[in-house]
Amino acid sequence: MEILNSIWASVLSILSESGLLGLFEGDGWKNAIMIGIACFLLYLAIGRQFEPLLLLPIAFGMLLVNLPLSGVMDVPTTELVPLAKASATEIAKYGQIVMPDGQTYVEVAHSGGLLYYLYLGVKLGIYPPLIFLGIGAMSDFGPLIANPKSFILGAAAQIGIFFTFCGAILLGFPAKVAGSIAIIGGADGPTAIYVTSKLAADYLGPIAVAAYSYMALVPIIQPPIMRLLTTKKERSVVMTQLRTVSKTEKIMFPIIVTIVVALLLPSAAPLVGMLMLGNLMRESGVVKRISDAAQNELMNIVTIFLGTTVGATARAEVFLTAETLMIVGLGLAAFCLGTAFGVIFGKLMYIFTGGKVNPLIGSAGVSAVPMAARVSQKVGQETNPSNYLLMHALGPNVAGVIGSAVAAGVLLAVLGK
Amino acid sequence: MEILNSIWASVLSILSESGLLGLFEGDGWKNAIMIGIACFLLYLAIGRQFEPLLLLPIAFGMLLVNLPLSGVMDVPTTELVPLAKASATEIAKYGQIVMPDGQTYVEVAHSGGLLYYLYLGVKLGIYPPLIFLGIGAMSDFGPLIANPKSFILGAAAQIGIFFTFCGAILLGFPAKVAGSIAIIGGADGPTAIYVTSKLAADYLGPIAVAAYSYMALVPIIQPPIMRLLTTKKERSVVMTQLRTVSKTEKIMFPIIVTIVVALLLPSAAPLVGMLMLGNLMRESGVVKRISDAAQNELMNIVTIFLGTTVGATARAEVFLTAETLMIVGLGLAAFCLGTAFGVIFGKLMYIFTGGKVNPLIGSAGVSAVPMAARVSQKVGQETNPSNYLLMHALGPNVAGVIGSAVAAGVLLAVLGK
Amino acid sequence: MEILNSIWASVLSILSESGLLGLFEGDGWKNAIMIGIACFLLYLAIGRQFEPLLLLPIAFGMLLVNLPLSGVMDVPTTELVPLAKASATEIAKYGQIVMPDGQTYVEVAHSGGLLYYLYLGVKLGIYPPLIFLGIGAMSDFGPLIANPKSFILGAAAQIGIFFTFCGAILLGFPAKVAGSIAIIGGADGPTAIYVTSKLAADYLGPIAVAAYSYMALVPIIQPPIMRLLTTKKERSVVMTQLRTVSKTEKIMFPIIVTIVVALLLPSAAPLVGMLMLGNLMRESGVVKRISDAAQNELMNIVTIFLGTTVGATARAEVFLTAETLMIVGLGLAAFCLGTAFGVIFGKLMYIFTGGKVNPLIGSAGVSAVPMAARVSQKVGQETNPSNYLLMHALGPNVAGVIGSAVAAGVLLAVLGK
Amino acid sequence: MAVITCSGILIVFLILLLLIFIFYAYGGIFRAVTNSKASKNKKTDSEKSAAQQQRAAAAPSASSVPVDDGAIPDEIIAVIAAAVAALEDGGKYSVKKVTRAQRQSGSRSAWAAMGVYENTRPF
Amino acid sequence: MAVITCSGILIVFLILLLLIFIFYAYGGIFRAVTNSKASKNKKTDSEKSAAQQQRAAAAPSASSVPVDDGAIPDEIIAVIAAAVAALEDGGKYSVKKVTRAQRQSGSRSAWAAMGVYENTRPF
Amino acid sequence: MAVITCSGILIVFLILLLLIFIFYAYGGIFRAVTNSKASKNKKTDSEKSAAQQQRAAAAPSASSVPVDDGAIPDEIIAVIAAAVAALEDGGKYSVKKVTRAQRQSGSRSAWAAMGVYENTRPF
Ligand code: NA
Ligand code: NA
Ligand code: NA
Repeated sequence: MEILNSIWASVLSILSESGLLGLFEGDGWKNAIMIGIACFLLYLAIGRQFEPLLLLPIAFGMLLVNLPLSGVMDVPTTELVPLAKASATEIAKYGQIVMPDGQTYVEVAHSGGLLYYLYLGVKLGIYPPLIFLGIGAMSDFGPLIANPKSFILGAAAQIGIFFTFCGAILLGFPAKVAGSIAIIGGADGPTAIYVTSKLAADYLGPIAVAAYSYMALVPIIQPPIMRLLTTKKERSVVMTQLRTVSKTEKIMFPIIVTIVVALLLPSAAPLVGMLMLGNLMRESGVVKRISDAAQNELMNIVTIFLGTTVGATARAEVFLTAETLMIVGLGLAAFCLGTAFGVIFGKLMYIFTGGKVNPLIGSAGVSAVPMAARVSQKVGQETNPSNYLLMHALGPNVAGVIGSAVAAGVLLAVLGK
Repeated sequence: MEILNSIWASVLSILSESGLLGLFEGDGWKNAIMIGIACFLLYLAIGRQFEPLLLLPIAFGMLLVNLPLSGVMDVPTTELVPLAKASATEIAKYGQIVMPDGQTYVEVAHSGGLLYYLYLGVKLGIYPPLIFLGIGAMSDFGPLIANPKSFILGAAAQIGIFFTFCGAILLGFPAKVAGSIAIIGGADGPTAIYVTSKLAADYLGPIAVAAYSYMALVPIIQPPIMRLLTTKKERSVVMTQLRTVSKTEKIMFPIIVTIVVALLLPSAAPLVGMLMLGNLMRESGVVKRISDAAQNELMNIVTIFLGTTVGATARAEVFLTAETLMIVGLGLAAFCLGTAFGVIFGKLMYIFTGGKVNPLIGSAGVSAVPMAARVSQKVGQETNPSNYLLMHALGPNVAGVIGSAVAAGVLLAVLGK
Repeated sequence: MEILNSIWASVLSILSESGLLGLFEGDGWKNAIMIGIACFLLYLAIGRQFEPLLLLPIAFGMLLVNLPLSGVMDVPTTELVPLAKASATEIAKYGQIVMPDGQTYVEVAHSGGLLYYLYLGVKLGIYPPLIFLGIGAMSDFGPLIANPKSFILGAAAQIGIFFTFCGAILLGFPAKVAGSIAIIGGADGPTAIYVTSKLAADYLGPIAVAAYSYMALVPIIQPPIMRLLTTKKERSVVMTQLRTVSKTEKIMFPIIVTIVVALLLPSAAPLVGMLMLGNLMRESGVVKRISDAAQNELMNIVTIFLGTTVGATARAEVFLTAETLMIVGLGLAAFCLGTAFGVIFGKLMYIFTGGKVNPLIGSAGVSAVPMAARVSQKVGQETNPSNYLLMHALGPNVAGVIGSAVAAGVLLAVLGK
Repeated sequence: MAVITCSGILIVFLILLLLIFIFYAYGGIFRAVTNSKASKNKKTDSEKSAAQQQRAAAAPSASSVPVDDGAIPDEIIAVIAAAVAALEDGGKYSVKKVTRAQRQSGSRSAWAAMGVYENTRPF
Repeated sequence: MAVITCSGILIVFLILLLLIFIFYAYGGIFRAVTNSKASKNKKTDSEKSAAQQQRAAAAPSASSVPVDDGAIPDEIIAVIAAAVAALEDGGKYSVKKVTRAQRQSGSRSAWAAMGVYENTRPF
Repeated sequence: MAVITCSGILIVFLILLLLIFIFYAYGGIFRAVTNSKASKNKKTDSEKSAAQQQRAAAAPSASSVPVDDGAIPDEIIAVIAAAVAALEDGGKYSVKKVTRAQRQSGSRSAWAAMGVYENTRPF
């Protein structure tokens, strides 16, 4: 009888240490809300296919870390165990130390949680450049080489980043956080995560979620802005076909861009360097093995780790704040401003070229490859169904990737000290 | 002439520092025996195809680590070199320190062995959850969702774990070691390695070898027990076809299981969480790239590292003991008990459902996917050649994976402090 | 007006901290030259296809690290920030320490550069054995098993290593550096990188570049030496067909080689052990999944990391020295000597076997699989167009891989203390 | 010890029984919902397969040939499938993949580039 | 703040404008060079496609057969598909992939081994 | 220095000579064992190849086409090879792989699921 009691007591004790109770104690309700948000993000990722490749792991990481006591993000710790209480193995393994209180202790090491270790790749700035390596190996900069003035549109679409930076400062965010928020307007996931991990790692969760959500919403956010800022005549411009680009030009491109950008803006070197190394591997045509590896196995593995661990930074105490709402709002502003400035500069090019450039390709400068280019194509066809802007929009589109990496370099150079 | 002598002396000196002599000095004969055991395990892996994907690397790791002085598992060390004896490069690199004896030293760092570094993934509990990620992405929980009462069989087959824990305690093992031995009965390799790495890392070698050996022996160990505990009538029960499971149910399953298990038993979160993340990636259907990566490149690479380094923990001094024999015996007991309890609970279900459940599917609850399910199928066909139990046995089979992860969580929660 | 001034001042300040100025200050011109060398190596890799799989990443790593201030190889540092100047987040994260000067500081950690972290795999000796794992899984030792006396040729071609070691010592190199230079003669990239990373990591850049350049130049360097040292009669020997090798022999081969080599020369265990584990995975035929992974995903990823980070060790101050020229010269000497000794021992075998062995297969003993074997074939066909030496040359060729790993072990055993 | 054993077993059962309860409840709801949908779906399914049979009529039993990858025009797939099916005679296997040539980077058109990017957009 | 904003925008534009300048200059040189080359290449291209059309004429409808891996001529795929179909006769197999031969380790000849090593030589 | 050089060379030779010795001894035993087996195998081999030649006779030079993957009956391979050879006309390509169709996850039956698990069981 007594044994039954003690069994029951033991079961209760295990359950009382469970995470379930944690949801009803103290700030536990916040975790419950976070679990709900994670499930909602899972719905967006799976049901609505919002950038599922990253939003699904992010949401699942968020779910895991908000289940109380799961410990998946615990940092490794050491514990001072009095000598008398330490086991023989522990003493043999960790040795003994005499502390200032005159007592002898054994300093027992406890390893960290699974996601903590995988998160080191984010914290140390390793994963985003590796993903850029894969993106470089997948990207064709041909349309940009054929029409270098696309770079202007790729620069214009980053203006939103800097205006949003202003806005964030005015709303009271510290400079480093403001820079991290602003980079959402770059519409480039790895860049946003890289900058944030360097400037304001605590904000990785909300910033990554906002960045990937807006990237998924490109086809909804951009068209109204594009229609608002352009006339029907402008939208119906048919552009002349791009020249073909030689293999040598494609091979020289990544080398030149690396040298120019990394010389002028060293803080952009990791991102731009890896992007261009990937592209060089691709265009050289002589290292197919490792070019494929960068695009596939390496990028896929890093994506899993990056997504899950970035999600796991979204603990309730940093996510469930008014700041998150402001970040979401500022991110949207940055995104819209970027689109608008892209289109406005497109209009300028329309004017200066005497109507040869369709301003709709300007919005593709935000990055979000290739969705933004496809949106340019689609909005163009609304006015003139036989108009194929896609190829022309790809130029600003890939220029936008370089542009946001450069903007990231500027923010890191100015704020990263 | 003199030079010939000194050359010969040099050759002898190198050979005298070789590992060959190590085999004949002190406990070197133990290493020789371990090399023999490693070769025998290689034979089992290659010649008899005993779980070769892990037993081959394990055996080879065991071989390497027992070749004297190979140093493949050496931990990194630092050495205090008197200033006078240090080279200029070393002084520049490591700096100088004055020790309590008043002398100046250079603390030269020596890096560890290859397998030591790869072993960190085991030690820190990283590899097993990553393998679970891959297993999740490969597993179809449909049969379990269609017939949730299979969970009972997946739980019943874990009873052997806890009884074996008792037995190990009675045989004098410390509680943490007893728990690690008992988990062999879970018939799940990564779970066994995860628990052991957390509770009793010194025992990784014998426990992993026992676990994978018994998993390979499922078709030999289980049938006699199954026949002993069931009547011919019970074995010939034909079960009704399972209902089809909708895609939404399959997507909700991993989310719900994660929340329920990780909330009630946080220590099971890494294993169950990764298993379910993998399964969610699979069932969502929107992230094929990373789902494939989890099943293939990531899992294959981790398997190589995990197997080789787990094998490399099997040094003679920890492996060649009476304890290893006891572990082998207790592991077998755990395995048989698990099978037996699975079948017994299958019989109970047979009774309570009025003969609709074939008790043979109970033995599949031990995990060992899919071999255990196939054994159920095969034993069932002995009695009734037209009986197809496979699909029904897969339910308890995958439930057994969750069941042993839960059992692992219980052991970690109770013993892991 | 004032704001325009301060904006302009800010732009100038950012540009004045750019790397561009770095090229014109102090030793910056050396970096400019290194960038030129990197571009030349890129040309060799892409335009001339000199071992592009490694030379391209090496050259790009060299490019990145020599762009001033790019910081891609920066080591992680900590900085003592006076308490007053530290931000609240920093104080919370890093704690406060009182220094001997009585002031309170916050020790802020700065993470290292991207390539620094990836370089750890080279520094700790992890990547080269992993590449050997893949090579083992790709290699067919059948021709060597069928004709074990090929081992003599694989040993002979390593003589050049030791003579070059002498030469390097005479030219004034310290012993460890001399050993690293000599190993270029092994004509085996990962072996050279492994030895150098253990003995003289500062010389990784020039040694790796020399090693891979000469490997690419095998078809140009070897034939004149081969023709010089052999008579037309010798070159026209047709060898008898090799016997078939059974599967069991192929499976036993890696196990036996591992035991013999690692016992006699423990310092060769990581390289030889991994090579043979890979080969065992291949020949066993039961672990296709992980054998493929070792050959493909794992090797490709490691190749990217290895190449880029080895290139990134080639900073101007260590590369642009007279020593590099000497290394290039010594490496060439080692390579030529290795080829010569291979052919000379081939001639000895020709004599002792009564003309049954074609001495041309001796040059294949340098490793450089399979190019060296193909050169033997080609030079043989010049004399006797119907002579197929390829299969016979593959024996010494793969023996050369084992031979240079053994030579590496000897150098590490003698010099590595 | 006995306490640990028994409470361990109890907890494992408690958790898995809870899962049983949840999935029975959940499954019950789902079956209800799905059944009504299924009845509709079956109809469309049968319509579809009828259409397929018609098309495949030239080649007996072609309707059972599964095809993946939308990139290739259906007609072409159908021809290949028919060729295989014509002889397969009720066999269990089929053409797994008939895909477009995946061109090398150089010659890729803008639309093809889209396809590549499509997979990689989220990064 | 306004200073950071404006100087940031300025720098982004400066760098990208520099790139524009470089690639216009570079591209100009290249177009000059390439144009002269292109005029020659075009000729050979048109000859090639003419030859291909001729060859394809011999095998009716073969031209519409989809192929993966551009390396294999269309006609061959068609014949293979037919051949498989012709003999399978209740068999269980079908053409999954038709690519260049990459042999398994066991039966690999010296020359085939070369092919494998070729990829791996640099290591 | 000279000592290191010479002793280094000596050790490399000693170790590789030991390997030569071992593999000559080992190989000798193996050849003895294998020869007796081989004589039996050769017979069946020659029967097989005779059959193959006959079959391949229809298509000249088919015998030189390499094939991998044992899962497919030889006859089918031979025919495919012949088909390829017949059309290749001195070309450089051959059948790389003819494997069973591997179906997508959704429609996988229990038995197919087995196949997947089979590879993954050890984990
Ligand atoms: Na952008
Ligand atoms: Na189990
Ligand atoms: Na060599």
